[in-house]
Amino acid sequence: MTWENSAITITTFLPLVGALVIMFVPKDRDRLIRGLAIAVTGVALVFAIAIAVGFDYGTDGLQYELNAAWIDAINVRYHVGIDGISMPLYVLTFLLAFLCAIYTWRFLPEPGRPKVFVSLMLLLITGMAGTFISFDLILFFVFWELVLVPMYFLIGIWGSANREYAAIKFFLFTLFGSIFMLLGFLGMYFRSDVGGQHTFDMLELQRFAQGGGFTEGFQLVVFGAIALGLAVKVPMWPVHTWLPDAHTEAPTIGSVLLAGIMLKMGTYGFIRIAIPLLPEGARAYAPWIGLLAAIGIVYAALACLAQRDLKRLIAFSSVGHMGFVMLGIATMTEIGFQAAIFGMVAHGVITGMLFFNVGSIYDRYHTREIAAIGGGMSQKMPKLASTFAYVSIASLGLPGLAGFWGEVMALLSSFNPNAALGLDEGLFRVFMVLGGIGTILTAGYFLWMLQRVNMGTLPDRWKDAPLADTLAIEWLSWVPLLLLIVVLGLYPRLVFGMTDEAVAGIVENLTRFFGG
Amino acid sequence: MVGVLAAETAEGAEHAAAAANWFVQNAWLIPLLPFISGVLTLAFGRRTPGKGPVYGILAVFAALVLSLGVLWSFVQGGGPYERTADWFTVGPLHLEAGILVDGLTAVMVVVVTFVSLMVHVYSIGYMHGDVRYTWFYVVLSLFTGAMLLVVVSNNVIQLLVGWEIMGVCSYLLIGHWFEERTNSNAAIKAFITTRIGDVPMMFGFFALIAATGFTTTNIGETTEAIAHGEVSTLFVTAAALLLFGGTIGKSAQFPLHVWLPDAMAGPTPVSALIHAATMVAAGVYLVGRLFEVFVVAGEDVLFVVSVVAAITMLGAAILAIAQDDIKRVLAYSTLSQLAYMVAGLSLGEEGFTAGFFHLFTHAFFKALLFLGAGAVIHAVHSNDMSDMGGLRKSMPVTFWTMLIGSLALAGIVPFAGFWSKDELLVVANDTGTTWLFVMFLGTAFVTAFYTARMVLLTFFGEFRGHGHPHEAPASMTGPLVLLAAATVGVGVLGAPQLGAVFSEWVYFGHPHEAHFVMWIAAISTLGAVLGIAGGWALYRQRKDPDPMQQALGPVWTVLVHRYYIDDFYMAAIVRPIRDRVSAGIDWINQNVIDGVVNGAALLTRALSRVVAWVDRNVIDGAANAAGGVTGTTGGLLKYLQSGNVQWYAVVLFVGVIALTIVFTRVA
Amino acid sequence: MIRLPLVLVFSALLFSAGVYGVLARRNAVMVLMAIELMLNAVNVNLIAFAAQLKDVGGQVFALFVIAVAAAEVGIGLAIVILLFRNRESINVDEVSLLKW
Amino acid sequence: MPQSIDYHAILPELILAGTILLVLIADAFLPARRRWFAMPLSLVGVIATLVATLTLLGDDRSTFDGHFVVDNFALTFKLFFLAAAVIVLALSLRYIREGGFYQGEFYFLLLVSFLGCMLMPSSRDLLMLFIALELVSGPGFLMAAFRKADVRSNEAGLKFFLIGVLSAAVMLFGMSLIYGVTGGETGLNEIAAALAGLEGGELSLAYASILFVVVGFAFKVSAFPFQFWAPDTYEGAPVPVAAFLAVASKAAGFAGLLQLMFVAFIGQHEFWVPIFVFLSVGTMTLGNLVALQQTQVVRLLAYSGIAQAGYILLPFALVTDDAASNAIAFSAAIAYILIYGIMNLGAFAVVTAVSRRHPRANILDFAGLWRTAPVLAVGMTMFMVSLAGVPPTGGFWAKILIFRAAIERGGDLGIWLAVAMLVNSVVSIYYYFLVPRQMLFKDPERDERLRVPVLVTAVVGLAMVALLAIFVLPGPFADVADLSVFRSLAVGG
Amino acid sequence: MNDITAQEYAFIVTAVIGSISAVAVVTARNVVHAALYLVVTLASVGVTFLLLGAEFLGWVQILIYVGAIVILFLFGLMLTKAPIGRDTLDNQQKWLGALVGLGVFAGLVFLIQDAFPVQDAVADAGMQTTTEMVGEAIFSRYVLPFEAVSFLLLAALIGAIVLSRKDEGN
Repeated sequence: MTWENSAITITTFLPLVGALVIMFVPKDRDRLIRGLAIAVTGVALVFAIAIAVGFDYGTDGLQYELNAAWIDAINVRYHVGIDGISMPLYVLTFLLAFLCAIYTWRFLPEPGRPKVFVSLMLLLITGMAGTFISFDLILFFVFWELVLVPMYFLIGIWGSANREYAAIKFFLFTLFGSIFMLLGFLGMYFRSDVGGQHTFDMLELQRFAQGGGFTEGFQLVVFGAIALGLAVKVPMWPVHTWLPDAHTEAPTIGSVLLAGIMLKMGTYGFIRIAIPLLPEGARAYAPWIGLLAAIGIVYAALACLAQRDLKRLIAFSSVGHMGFVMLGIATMTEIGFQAAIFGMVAHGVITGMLFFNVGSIYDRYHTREIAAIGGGMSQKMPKLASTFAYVSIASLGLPGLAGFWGEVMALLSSFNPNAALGLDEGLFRVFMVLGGIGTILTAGYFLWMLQRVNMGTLPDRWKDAPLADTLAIEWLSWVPLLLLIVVLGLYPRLVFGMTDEAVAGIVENLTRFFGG
Repeated sequence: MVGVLAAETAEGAEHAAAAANWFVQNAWLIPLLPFISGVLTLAFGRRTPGKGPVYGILAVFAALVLSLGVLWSFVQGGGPYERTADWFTVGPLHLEAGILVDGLTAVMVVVVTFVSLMVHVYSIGYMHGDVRYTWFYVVLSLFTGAMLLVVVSNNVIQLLVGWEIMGVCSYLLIGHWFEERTNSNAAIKAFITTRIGDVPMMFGFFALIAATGFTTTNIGETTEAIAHGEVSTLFVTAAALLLFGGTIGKSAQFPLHVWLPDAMAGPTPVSALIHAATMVAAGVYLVGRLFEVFVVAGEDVLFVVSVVAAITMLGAAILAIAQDDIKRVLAYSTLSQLAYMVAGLSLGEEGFTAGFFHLFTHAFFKALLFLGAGAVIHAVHSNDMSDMGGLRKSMPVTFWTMLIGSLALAGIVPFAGFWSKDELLVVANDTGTTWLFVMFLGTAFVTAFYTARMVLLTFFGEFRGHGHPHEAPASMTGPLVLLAAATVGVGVLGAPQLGAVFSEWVYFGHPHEAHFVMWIAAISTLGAVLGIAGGWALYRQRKDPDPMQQALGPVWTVLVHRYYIDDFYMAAIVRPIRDRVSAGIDWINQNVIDGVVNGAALLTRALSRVVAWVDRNVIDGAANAAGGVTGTTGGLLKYLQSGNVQWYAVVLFVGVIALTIVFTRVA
Repeated sequence: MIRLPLVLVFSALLFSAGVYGVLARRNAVMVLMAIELMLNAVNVNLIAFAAQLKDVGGQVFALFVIAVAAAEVGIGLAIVILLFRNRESINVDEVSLLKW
Repeated sequence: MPQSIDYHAILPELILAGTILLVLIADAFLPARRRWFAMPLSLVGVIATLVATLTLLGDDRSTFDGHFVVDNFALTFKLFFLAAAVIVLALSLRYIREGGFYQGEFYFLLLVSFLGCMLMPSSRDLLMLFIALELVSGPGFLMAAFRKADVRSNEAGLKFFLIGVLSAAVMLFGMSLIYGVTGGETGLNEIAAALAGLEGGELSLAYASILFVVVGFAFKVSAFPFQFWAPDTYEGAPVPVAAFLAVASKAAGFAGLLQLMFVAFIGQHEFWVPIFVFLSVGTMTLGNLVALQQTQVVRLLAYSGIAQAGYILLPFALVTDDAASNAIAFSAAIAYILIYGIMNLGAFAVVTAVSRRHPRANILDFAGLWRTAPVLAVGMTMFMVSLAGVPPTGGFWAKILIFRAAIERGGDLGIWLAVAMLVNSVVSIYYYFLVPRQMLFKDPERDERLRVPVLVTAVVGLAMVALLAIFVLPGPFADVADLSVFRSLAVGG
Repeated sequence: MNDITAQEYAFIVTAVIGSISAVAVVTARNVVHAALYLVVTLASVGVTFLLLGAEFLGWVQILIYVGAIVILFLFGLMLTKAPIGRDTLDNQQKWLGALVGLGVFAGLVFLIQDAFPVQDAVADAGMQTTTEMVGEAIFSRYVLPFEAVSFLLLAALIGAIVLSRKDEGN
């Protein structure tokens, strides 16, 4: 086992190990438990960064690859690796994890029990990180499902009033989707024939698909199944309804990780699995994905205008932002995919941060009702208010901040979708226009929200409430994100540079497949 | 890693026609300095003596010096200069960070830095003791930086970045006193309205990029690709119109003009800098920067542009008459003056120089007017001219400077405004667009009229306000004087008699020969004088109600309601979407979409109930029925309870028999 | 000597009678008796075939069936008596505390 | 004809038999307070048997004219039964001690049942299968009624008994006919040979008798429409007994069924495959749908058990002429049975502990369990998740393997069965999460800790670890299942 | 050619008696009568065995059933104070039961007739099996099940005692 082939395995499972260790810590050693969590995630983050630094961005191939036998019975292999597409998401996962751990040092919702909470959180992290490095469908699926259970408990136990409904809804939705996804995977497995053997290996399947291994009819069916599974997770309109509930009820950490990373698993799946492995299906479904994405953008923005609950509003905004990501993917162009990945990262950073903010706001006011807060936050808590404003403005896609590139590039790409796939230009320009309208509405609801929360004068009922401005621990867990927002905005190469080669590879295959 | 993530500082080729001096080569410092000062102010402002203006002022002053240096190179007949550095790559699209410095840029940077500096200084006095004093300077600096960024950008994306940052700064400054709901409303209105224009502009940029096959965003190359690339004329026309959307938004042209008057809710220095001198002019600058697209797009597009401009020009000017709030008077006048510039550009190559010359002069005298108005407001603690009057004694400096500005606005020789307006008229005449010529004249007349009205109501007659107004502090009067001087001076740059050096710096295609036409000058001056005379006649002594009110009758009401355009937008677009449509969507979300899903779940559970019911009532119930056949009442009662093992036995055998019959294929 | 089908029909009749008894009798002991009938039917089959095939296996099988039957009766009666002690009745159709 | 007996082959059974007698005798001499010693005694015996069984690993043995076989198949099941025995014993100790039962007799009966289980997978002879089946059931009837004072328990016994004997009678009738039509054969392989030659009326009679025989085992595995007894009996019987019935006795039934169908009647598959399609789909569907309505955990487990039986029956419906795909189906069934055993035993262990406070063990009684007994709560959640077939648990692989078998079988039938199973799995998720929901999201009505016997905790922990291990490393596990496939299938007989 | 042999006559008579009494067992009004009919049925079965040349089985049948099992039943009846009288002996689904019973009978007869048609069934002399043969078979090939059954009987015995005995506790 060299660092080369074991690095990501170690990094990915580090949190899990941490969770196991923590299980043996007596549960009254509260500080120790939370400290361990910070330590573990911190080390993992360092490793992840080390991996990123050691990565060669010049090629589109897998690196840090490890391909070991796992279940010979059905030829499932433990095939992990990392490429430009996985890299940013992988690093982001550990960054957010670390920050969440720090945040947990002080903030832990009822009913407490840090031991269980932290363990679940760590388990969750391993699961999410794992999905981004799996190159075997079953392995991918296993991580994918692994994420489900801890999140289910995080919402269900530490959530707010209506947590139970939300948890079960979240669980059943995603599970429902993932079952179809699994079906699709099995379908590919049994159709595949690599050296007279079925395989779950993504790369082999991709080669097989490139060779026209899958008939068009088959691809249409399977892509549909897989896309459904992924779309639920993204979530795409109209299977998004679990998200607002889940977010509204989830504890802050849960929301941050959910929005920050888990949603990306879906979009990532499209780029990594659905499209490369099923090009015919991709071509057939692209316009529909684009349509749903465009609808989702406008729809979510409008829905946001109607929200009274701060957290719910931001949850809906996620639907819109992921809409842009999906729009980018639907164009099947290099720019589109790049935009999508950048959008994922940006959304992870920004919306994650937004949920941190809302969490702290809730911590101060003990309500998330915009009306109940009643404005004037800037007067009492200028720091908190201005970070909130800053991140909101980033989220509405202001150039110079992270949120901009994902959106603008997605729209740019939909100006001319991939011609090789014969995607209809006019149609996608309609989507583009819808997206543009979306950006206007987005600005609308965010500014309106700021007006009602930050601006105006503080209502009397809060005059002598103990509303403490941003605390040190909060700064600790936020500053990296706040900086990252502007850094990514001014220097997008940080992400584009990573993903360039890998994306180029995928699109090249796609275009070549259709003789472009 | 490092190779990819660290910017290659390797410069793109320098396209320099003539020797570019040091200032030009390092023009990128000009936008950078204010940005830095902004960050510094944010970081240390509160802790530095004077609470922070110092950074901004120094930075902008430095920028001004650099700008003058840049201008100097063109005075010496320097040519355009471009310099780029790799920024990042997305698929085929290669983005560069870069500067493009030509005459237009040079003039713009000077204007921006100069006015900005004035405003920075002025605000020391005006904003003194404000709750968010330091924050104000932060945003002011950021804005200046953004504006300069737009001006020096050599590619559309970079330009877009600066453009939007300006928007946000404007939003923040309009809403500076956000405790007042009207202010925050105005801020949002401004941002959203301009954004409505920006989105089409963005699509326009996309069109430019697409024309190059998604390879570059460089302004020169994209416009080149549009002009001589293989793109349909329709494509070009569409692109041009989309781009013009940006102008309509930022330069507050009809129908997106509604935000500018409300934007006066912001502090007056902001109005002066952003909503009079610079940002609103960015729209015009955009058209100029991408002028080739419009030229290629041809007459039709330019005609559309001119129509929009014409409507705004006159409409706004007329509205200015009916305003009581002094800042709103200036705001509407700004609208119509911006329309002048746009109209000028719409006249094609000849109009190019004239339009920008007007932009140039207007920046100075309009800033002057606003700052003057600010001084007045500062003194009487009210925006309404009904609370002013007779201030010429109590605040002489303000009076005289504002008078100069007003005369310039009215277009009286020898002040700046005269020369630029005159240019426009000449061009209109040369190009034979008579109708526009007439519009110019008419507007000029109205302008003179409301300007006179404003001055008279403010400085003449009796003081109608409360307290004892007195002259503003030096930090405020100083800039006034400087701007007044500029207003007097800059005119000469465009005066044909003096060789109109301006047209050697700023031109499209070949330098345009500015010439003086006596009769036109006469007519325009006549119009101006008439206007002033009318004003004098009506407003020498203030009467209540406003004499125009009786004169116009119902029309006045229309004017007071700004032609009902705002109301229409509010009632027909904003409220429905914000309140009703969104609520509807939310309802659908909860009851339809979510309903379907929950419905499916319910269905399953219902099915399970059915089956359980069957278990209970059919399997066992059949037993009850069997019981019913020979039913003794007791028997019935007994059988109503389930779980009867013998019934299980029956099912067992029936099962066996059924299976046998079904599956045993008896030969 | 005896033709196989006749014997088989006899056993079939025993079996069916048993089935009826199991389904129709309320008294648990009677149900047990019915079951005995069915088991006997089985034995008749076995013996008949054994005779037909001249194979001893059938008889052995039958022997085991008898033994098992005896065991079953013992178990059954024990349960019945236990039930009777707890609820003064052994009517099978009243045994229905446990239900869906 | 008289030949030497391979005593090594039957050594485990002999040891177990010895233990049984020992327990019986010891019980007679133990003072009342010490009666529970019967349990450790039985435990020792079982473990000894386990050791003896392990010594048999590797080589195939057969004795009594090949009517008693010890092959991988048999060994896998025997080891499974013995492990189950250990666990059930562990669960029983306190329960039986505190429940005021006849301890010695209880363990005696339990062991006798397990003796039957042990014989089942080795029996390659109708008669022996019959005896083994009775040996499993007989004591079962008695144990079901073992809560003497409780009428419910009595009822449980009676229902179980009546249905059991009835189906046994039907089965016997079938066996007798088979004996006849095959010309006096009782050995499974001989039967297979003999059946191959039949046609016409005799064939249809053979078909009928196959059906009758299936009925006997269908009862044992509580397949629809012979499942009625299960919920009532599980509810009424002592919880450890329910555990035994749900796992060991059911597995024994499947062991017998596997041998009958894949050895004796394999030639007639085109006749009985439709039957199993019916049994499988019917069973899983009914089990799942009715389970949705349950309020008592034991009944819930009973119906879940029925549904699971449906899944296990599915491979039978996949049999074709293709030996390879048959082998896959076969090993899938075995794998599922083993995993099913682990998760169910775990679940019953939890119920045993909870029933000490809440005898009826309603789902609502589990409210807030994670406060009063965290380990149990986590464990139960795990088992439920596993039963639902959701990662990260062994249950996931169990389902995948069956699924794979269905797909490998291919054809419309394979696909449709796969879909049926999938739909059922989805439905089942709902009720499987009723229990975790109570345990984790609700508050207990009184917040005092639940005293959990050490052995029970151990069992729960063990089961959890096992399920996780299987999930992470299904490889070796799948291999075991593959090895257990009959040679006859493996070589394509 | 099928000539009815003496045994066959005897069998038919026995079978008829047995059948009638069998039906009587499951229809009798009186439990004790039912028990007695059962004796007759079982006896006739035993006779059938003898006629089929299975001496040992025949006697076992008669001894164990008639001698032991029926006695058990009678005890059971007495211990449970079985009521006398028609209405309480049958449950409400007896017609259904009858239907099922007839169905089973018809089905079986059809199958049997289909498999072993009476007309071409030959009546040859069955072999006389001696007790030794049976015993030999049991103790060689069937010794394992034999032991198993003994355990079953033991279990039944013990269990029966445990269950049916009155214990002081409850």
